Amino acid sequence: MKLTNLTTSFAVAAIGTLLTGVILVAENQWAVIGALLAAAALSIVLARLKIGMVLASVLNESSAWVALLIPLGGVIIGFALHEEDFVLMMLATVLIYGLACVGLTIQFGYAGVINFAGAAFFGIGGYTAALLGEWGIPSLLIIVAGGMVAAAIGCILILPVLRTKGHYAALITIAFGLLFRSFLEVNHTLGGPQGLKVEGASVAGHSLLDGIQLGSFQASFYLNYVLLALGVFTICFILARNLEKSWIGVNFDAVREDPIGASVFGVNVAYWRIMAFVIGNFVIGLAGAIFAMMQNFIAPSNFTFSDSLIMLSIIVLGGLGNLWAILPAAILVVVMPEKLQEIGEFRILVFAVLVVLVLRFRPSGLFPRALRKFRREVAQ
Amino acid sequence: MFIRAMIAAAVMFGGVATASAQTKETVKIAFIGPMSGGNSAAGIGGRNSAELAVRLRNADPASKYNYQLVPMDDECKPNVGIQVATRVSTDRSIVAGVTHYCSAVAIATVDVYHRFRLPVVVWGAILPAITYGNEHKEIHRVNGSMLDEVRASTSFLTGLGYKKWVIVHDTTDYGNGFLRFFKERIAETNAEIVSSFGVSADQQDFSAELLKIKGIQPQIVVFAGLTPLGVRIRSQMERLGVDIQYAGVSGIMSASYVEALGATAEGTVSVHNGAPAESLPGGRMFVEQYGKAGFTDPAEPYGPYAFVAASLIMDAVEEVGPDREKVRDVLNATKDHESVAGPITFDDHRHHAVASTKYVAQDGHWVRWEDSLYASGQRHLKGQ
Amino acid sequence: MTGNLETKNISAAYGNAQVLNGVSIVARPGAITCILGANGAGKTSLIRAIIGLLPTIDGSVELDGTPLSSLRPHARVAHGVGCVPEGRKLFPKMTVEENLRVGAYLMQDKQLIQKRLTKVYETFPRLAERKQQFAGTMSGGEQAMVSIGRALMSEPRILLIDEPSLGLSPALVRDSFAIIRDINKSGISILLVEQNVRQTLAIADYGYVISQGKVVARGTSEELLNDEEMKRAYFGIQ
Amino acid sequence: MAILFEYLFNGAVLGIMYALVAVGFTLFFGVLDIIKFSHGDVLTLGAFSGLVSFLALQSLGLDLPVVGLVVVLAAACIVTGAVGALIGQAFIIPMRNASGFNILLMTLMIGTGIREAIRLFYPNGANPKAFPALLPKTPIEIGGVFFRLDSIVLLGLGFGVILLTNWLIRHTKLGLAIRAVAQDGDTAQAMGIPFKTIVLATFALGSALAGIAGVMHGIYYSEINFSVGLLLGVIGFSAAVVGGLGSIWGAIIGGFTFAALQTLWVVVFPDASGYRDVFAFTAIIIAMTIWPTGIIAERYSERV
Repeated sequence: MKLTNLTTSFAVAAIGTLLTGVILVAENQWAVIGALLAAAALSIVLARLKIGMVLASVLNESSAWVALLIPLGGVIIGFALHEEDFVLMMLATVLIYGLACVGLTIQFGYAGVINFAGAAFFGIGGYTAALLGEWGIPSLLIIVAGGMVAAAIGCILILPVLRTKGHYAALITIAFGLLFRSFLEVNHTLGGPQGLKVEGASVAGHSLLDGIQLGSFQASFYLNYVLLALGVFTICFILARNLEKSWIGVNFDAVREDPIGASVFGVNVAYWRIMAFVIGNFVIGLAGAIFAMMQNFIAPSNFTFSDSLIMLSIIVLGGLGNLWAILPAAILVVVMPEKLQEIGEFRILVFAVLVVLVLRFRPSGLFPRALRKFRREVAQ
Repeated sequence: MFIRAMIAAAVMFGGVATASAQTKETVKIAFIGPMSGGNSAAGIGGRNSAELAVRLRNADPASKYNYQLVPMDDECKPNVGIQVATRVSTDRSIVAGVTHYCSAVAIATVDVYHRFRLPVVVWGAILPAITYGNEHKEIHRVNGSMLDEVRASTSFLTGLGYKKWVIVHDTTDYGNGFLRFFKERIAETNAEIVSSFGVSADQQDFSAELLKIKGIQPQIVVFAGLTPLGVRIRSQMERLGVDIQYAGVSGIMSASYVEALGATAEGTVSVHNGAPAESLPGGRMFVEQYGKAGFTDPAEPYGPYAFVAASLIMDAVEEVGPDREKVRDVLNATKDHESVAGPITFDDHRHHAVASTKYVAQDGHWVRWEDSLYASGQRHLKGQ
Repeated sequence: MTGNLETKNISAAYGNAQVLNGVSIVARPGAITCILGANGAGKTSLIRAIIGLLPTIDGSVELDGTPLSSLRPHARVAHGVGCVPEGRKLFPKMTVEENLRVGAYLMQDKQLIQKRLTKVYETFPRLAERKQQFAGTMSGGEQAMVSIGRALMSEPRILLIDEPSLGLSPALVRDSFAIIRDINKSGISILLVEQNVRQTLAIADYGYVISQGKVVARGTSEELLNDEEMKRAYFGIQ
Repeated sequence: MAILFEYLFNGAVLGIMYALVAVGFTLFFGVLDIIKFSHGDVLTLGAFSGLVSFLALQSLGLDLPVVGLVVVLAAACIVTGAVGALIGQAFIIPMRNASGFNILLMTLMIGTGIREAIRLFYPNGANPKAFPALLPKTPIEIGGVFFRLDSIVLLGLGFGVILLTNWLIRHTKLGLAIRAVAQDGDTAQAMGIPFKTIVLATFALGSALAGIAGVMHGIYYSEINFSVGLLLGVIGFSAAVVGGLGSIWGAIIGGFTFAALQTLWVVVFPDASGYRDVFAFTAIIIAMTIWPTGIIAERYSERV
């Protein structure tokens, strides 16, 4: 049983890696559309057939260490395309957005705490990196600091978020996202609307903005960022998986599904909502810091309400609460508009229509989260 | 790649390169501008103009290459801009780029172009720092800078006797930049800025700001921002009875400003880098050809500069072939190069300074100040 | 006599949990038919399925030979099904009179509506005194009157009543059972869902006992009342 | 002193427009417990349909003063009402058992779609469009206070429409059904109320209010553009939530509160006018902390 699980996981990872590679490399519009159709067909087939259920439950029950297949696939793609700057940049962007979505999943997917200000916390991480970068602090520390500052500023919102719920809580995060952006724009100490230059990350004195050169092997500097993002993503992914499968995850489920019932059974609802919100913002902040370092530049217009929506689209399109769905959905949301450049001014319209259609006809996402095992048994 | 190699081989072994388009090597040029969102009118006008330059060149039997424009949308967002800039920079088949309308995006992307050695010519962004803020040889600009406009505008308006200014600016880098340079410039004159108001780029209602201005009673309201906001502020001044002269910057100078305001636009003064296209010999050609090409959207004021930028790049490619470094060097050395916007000369920061032209809205059109009924004294601005 | 309601073999489920499993009952014209069963047996689900709020996956519902299964709830009301839901379900932020008028929503004739209002106020004089009071602020007994009055406004041929005794004092329970009997005497068939076995069987003509979504016993009131086995198994009466 | 009245007056016009949008949000929330975020962009659609109908009238030579206004308002209401009901029918009712958040995101994207479609398919749609002056612009000055006649008419129109809506909800059969569905949808159906029809009627009604707000916006600012609805939608939503979702009076209070906050900031701190939205949204977060379910609290009991 264990062995089949592992084989299945490997197969899924291999297919995923292959599709990702094809979508990333495809230059031709038809190739892109073909790959997308193949992915859509795959997702529909998986949903219709029993094999989809089996797969979902295999991934759900598998040990968190199966997540190590992600860096494996990522490294394979990364090294296979080590000279393609743009492709690697997209890959790194996908991973960074994916990382932010791990944070959102902990908040919204696990504990049901809604956050429409994802881009704002992403931005807080980025601005932290910009400010600390000037002081020559080690990059990894800066990334962690980005997460901590995002988590700390998120704490200001905790009181109103705890007191409200549902649409009222949604408004609070929307308002925060909007005010964060206009604050950055009118406040000149943080670069104002023109934004800030950000120091690139460096590891052991070696700047990640320099390409890798090992003998005859020459790689784009974006490979560095792919590896960095891949590393942080995998760590957070595994931690989040362990969180989900532990008793903390059970508490989150209880708080999300039935807060009143949970409190009757002695679950401290407020405590778990705070935990999810803070941990989630920390992860989003990490992502923002890496993003700022990779782009070398940040400006308030990177962190608008619609950017928050893009992040939320990823977790909803993928399947709320399913960590495994984040990467395919992030590829779809981040890469597709870029690949659709050929249709120029129509691409936002096309994107909006696609999201609407998916939400309408696959409301639980392309890869719905599998239920916890004990719950399935109760249902049957 | 394969096809290109085949063509190259055919050309080499065929011995004679015929003039027919099929045997010409294709050279790709990128165009980047905002083609969706609030600034898309300018972006689409720019893309059409650059496309026009490419079509005209391809129709010219004397050209050595067949050109292809690769248009990209930066959504006027720095992160998207960096993404598409990386995309075109790392695409080795692209030789050069006609890039950016929004200053924030242009500033964010200069390092990308430098890193990947892609020569670009900015066609619309006017913040000085784009060319003066770095030493990158890849970055050129044909459309002048904000400083040119501020200089022209300040002397024009103070010359008309407007000494007590209020500035309303949008809180993007564009409006803020203008505010800064106006402040510096006004300090050197006997005029003063009595108050300034920052407004966000998507704000709809300005009654609070305008009523405050009504209380201050300045001689002139100078707006630094783009058309949509400029239109809203002007029409709300009318509604609230703020009967004060209104002036703008190049950002409001579009056909839709006068269309959207109708009679209310009358008497708005503004400045714009470069003379009106119609008044130049090449400009007349541009307007004619643009009309003939059958584009559904207007060229917008910065269209001619996108045309110029694309032409400059193609001239350089004709001269040295599709090689990024060579094209960059040719562009760097541009001096008195004829174009529809007059002769282009790059300074040591690869910036082409332009003499801004003064305009006034008259009978539903932007008219050069010197040619207007206002300059001849038949009509009067407010407070004159 | 009309008001003959029949369910044939209906099944329904909430997600994966089947709540009705082939239930067939008949509510005869002019009679009081009762459905008995423990908590969670599927009584309320049956009512919801008859009125159309719970979609059935199998079986049919007919009123006087007209199939109702394909109709939406409001169309079933138009065919003569009235409903007094479990817990009375008044519209709390509406006045008594507005609650009653909702019951007459499908009627166009203003005079007819007025006539029925008058009739309900005659039946429940207490409501006439409190026409303008918000329903949410009334006592349990008064709410029960509004709920029954509201259902009568549409002049149903059959009235479905779900747990009228819920949350009422014994005296009020007695009153409401008396009212139900009076309504029945005026010619309306009644399908009554209850847990209160003795009082229900005292007024009912015929009854069904359901458990786990299935009919496990049926018979006249006397038959059920005297069935010792039933009592022990389903009513908890020693 | 005179200027103070002008602030109040223009703040009131702004407030009434916000309130009209907020009432729509509150109606949708009332009947289905959902947030329909495409509302702001439906408003834009209303303004543009009004403009198109006016241009059509003009080309027929029928642009008479009163007729123009009536036709433009009617066109805006019909188009927005139909589109509002269509969105409900095609996207919201089939999804009403999905999470409210899915619907929020979906309608946000529908709004984006409408906005982009206007930009792309209306001729030269990315640029602002002049909106016809359908009302006389006669300036009026009373004791140094400057008004324009059309502003006063618009304010009256706005209040009139809100009072009419309130009357419709309180005293008509349709209103009775809307309130019944809002308070308990299942029971309303069991009493013979055609649920779907009423929900769609509510969507049409709320959206038509946005259509009116769109036309008012056009007349008041003499200009419309494809993105007017974006910010108005967010503000209308904020107003509805701060007022208390589901309550019409809450929506009106919320609308005026928001207008007051924005105006007040610029009046008190003119040099920091750029911070007005920062201030307004901070105030909203604080208000939500004090009144977690809005100023007019939504009273619902929770089932334990």
